[in-house]
Amino acid sequence: MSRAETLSQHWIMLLALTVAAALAATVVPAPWLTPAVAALTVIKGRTVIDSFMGLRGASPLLRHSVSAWLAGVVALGVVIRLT
Amino acid sequence: MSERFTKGMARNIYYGGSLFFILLFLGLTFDTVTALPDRENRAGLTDTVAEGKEVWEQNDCIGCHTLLGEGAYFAPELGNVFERRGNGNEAAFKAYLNAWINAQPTQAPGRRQMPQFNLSDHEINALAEFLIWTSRIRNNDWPPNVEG
Amino acid sequence: MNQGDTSMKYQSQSVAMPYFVFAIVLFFGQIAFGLIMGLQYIIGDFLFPLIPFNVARMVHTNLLIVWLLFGFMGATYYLVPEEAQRELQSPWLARVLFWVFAIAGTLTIIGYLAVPYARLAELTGNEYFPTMGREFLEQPTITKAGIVLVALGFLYNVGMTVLRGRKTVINMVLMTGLVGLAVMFLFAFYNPSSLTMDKYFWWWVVHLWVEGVWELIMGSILAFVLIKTTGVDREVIEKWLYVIIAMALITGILGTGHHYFFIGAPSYWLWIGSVFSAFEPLPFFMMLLFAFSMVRRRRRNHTNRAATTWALGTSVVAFLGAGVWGFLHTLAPVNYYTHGSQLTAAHGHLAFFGAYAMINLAIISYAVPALRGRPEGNSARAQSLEIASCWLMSLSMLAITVFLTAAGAMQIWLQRWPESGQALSFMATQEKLELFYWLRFGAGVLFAVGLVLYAASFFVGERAGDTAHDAAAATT
Amino acid sequence: MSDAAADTARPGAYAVPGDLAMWWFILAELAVFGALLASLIVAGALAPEVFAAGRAGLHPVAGLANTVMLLTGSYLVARGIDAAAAEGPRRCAPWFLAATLAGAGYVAVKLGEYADLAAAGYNLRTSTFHFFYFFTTVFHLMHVVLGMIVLAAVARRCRRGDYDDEGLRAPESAASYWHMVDLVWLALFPLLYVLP
Repeated sequence: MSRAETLSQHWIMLLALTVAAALAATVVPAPWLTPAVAALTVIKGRTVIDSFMGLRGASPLLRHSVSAWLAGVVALGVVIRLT
Repeated sequence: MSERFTKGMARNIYYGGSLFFILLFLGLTFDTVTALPDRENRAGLTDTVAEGKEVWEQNDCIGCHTLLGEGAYFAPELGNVFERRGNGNEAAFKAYLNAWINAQPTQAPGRRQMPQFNLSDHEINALAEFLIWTSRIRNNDWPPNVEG
Repeated sequence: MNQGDTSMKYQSQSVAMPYFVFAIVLFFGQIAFGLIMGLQYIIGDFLFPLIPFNVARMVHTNLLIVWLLFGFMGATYYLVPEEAQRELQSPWLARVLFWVFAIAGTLTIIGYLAVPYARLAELTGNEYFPTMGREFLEQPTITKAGIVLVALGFLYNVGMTVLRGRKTVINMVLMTGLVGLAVMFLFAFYNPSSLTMDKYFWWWVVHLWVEGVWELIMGSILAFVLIKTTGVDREVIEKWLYVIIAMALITGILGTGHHYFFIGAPSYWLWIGSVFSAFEPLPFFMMLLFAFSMVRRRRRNHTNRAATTWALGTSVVAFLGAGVWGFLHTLAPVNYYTHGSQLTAAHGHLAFFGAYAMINLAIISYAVPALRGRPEGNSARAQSLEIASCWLMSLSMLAITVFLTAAGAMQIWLQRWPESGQALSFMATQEKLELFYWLRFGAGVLFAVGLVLYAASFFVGERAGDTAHDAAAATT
Repeated sequence: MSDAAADTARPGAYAVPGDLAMWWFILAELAVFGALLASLIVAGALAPEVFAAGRAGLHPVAGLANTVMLLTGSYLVARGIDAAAAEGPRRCAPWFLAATLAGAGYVAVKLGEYADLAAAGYNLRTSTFHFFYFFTTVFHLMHVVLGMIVLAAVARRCRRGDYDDEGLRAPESAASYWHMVDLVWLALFPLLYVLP
């Protein structure tokens, strides 16, 4: 599969997850909503970081810094909301 | 590593970043200036209050006191002196301030001294109005207690 | 003093000399009044009514500002021709402006000391255009106008030199900083009767100077000294300079918000000021990394070790004073209790000394020997003395800061933290802080000794029997 | 200089897409956004009712449209880098221009939202929620606009052939910045629009 095809697939997937997150707000029972949306956000973010930003093969320090940012923000949101 | 870090890019970040934040700051300043008449009760800013501010400035009161926490730290905060000394009573506060200013300096040996500024009753009244008006500025409830 | 010797590359660099000398003279004055205030904090009626506290403080802070400005101007006159690779546009104008500024400044200080402040306001016609009586901007309106005129002449002189010469990054950043300094000062003429508006734009002078454009000036002077003393490639130094000043402005501009917490500005400044000023230590940390990494990568050992010591010192003390002590109380919930306490004074002292006094001492330490015909620096004996003075001044200022921090913490504990009714009054609290004020005064005396040693070091080694190095340097 | 191979892990020889100066900048931006988002989360926990009421006044479909625009822009930029890696810097120009169009769509939607909210009487000072909504989204929007300017400028220079001899440093730097803007929105979107 060419890189262009991979990018297209990731793009379609990201759009689908975005709609899913919006729908989740109306469908998923309240206690599960925050973790569900958080999980979707992490998946989307990691896809952008690794595929679009092209950090999959980049310096691990850089890749992990950017991923840690995403994980940190999402984790803070989940922890504060659930406590 | 250094050749992957170019001077042109650093320069662009400097110019772009500065412009970006200057614009943002100007926007927030515009909003703040719009909001201030309400927060500081501009309608209550009479000519007497304005005159009181001039008395405050012409005698360099800020050189010893703080006002809303800014100034020198040699003498008490005066942004809330109306609450501390006047207990919310304007007439009582004016009488207190007049007596206090005219009694200076105390000449108590070793104590911090406030100079005698030879203010007229009219000027002291204006100063009192200025301090009363200042104490009513909505400033996020600072200071934490009446001692300032 | 100057024997017509041309150890500097351009003859017109010599106009910097009187600026540097006068800066140090004013620095002595600043410290003298600092000591007077230090005593007044303990013995309340010391020198009263001859020099009331507010007058002493006005002289102390105004001398600070003016000597730093003299230092910046001297630094500019010294480095701009060398960077632009041409003589200064008009050395004559620079000499005239020196005397104008020096005389106006001296008269203003004499005015502060000779007559009551209200009388000075009356004499200078403050009522027609009131700008006086605000912290740090106490100068009579006519003095302020004089400062603007001097600044315009100065910017013209330097600006033409840069425009017609080589435009290095150091030159351009320095120019941006100086133009910014002059432009922001214009807000000193804006004095509305609304106190909150007044304070809001007052900070455009004060904060946007010290946490904005002055950082550009400091960064470019530091970069110049580092290029000269380490021989590191200009390209590398200029990249660092851009990144540092970019961070300074990106964090510093919205960082102004940390002054808008409690003066009546909208509540959202609590969030904006906290978030953006939390990053303000970053440019100072980068400056520290910058200075040490350049010295580590140096290509030659410049014999002016004293200048290198000051350059490294300024990056460390600025980081501690502006960065660490600034961050300590920049978040709104903390600042709610620390605002306007002795903790603010602690931060102010170390930040100003580390960032702006020390960068001036660094460029003076580098440039003055060169202007006196010793491009390789003063004699080894003189340099040892100067390095000792650097340590003494830095450590005693750090001690002042620590004692004031302790005083501030105790002040907050007694006066701010308890509920109304239980809290101690301001004056009752001050009495409890006397021990810390004595310690602070002692550290202040040591600082003054350090300053005397610094000045003395420039006269050491001129007599017969000096080291061979010094003799050689004097004859080159 | 990194090329297409940078995306397939090469042991021992890690590359960074674009200029290192840009990555320092991106990390600094992420730090600032991180602090803002953390403040937003904390403020929301301190006043949940204020935030719920404020959120109810937002247009959920607009938020969704915003996300779609930015993801599409990011995708187009990535395709541009892919094309440039294969056939040279000139090839990324059309993709970058398409991405700025997606960015323009985002800007249009956001401005429409602001107009609606302003007409309903909301501003920066209405409530803590509205401060965070307006401040973080305007701050982010300004990044989008800056990103569009960078993309357009780089696209123009790519087309002129300015980068033919120096590889993908400039296009990759512009692309990385744009993806950062996208990434921040992915975290901001659920916090402002989705979560109760």
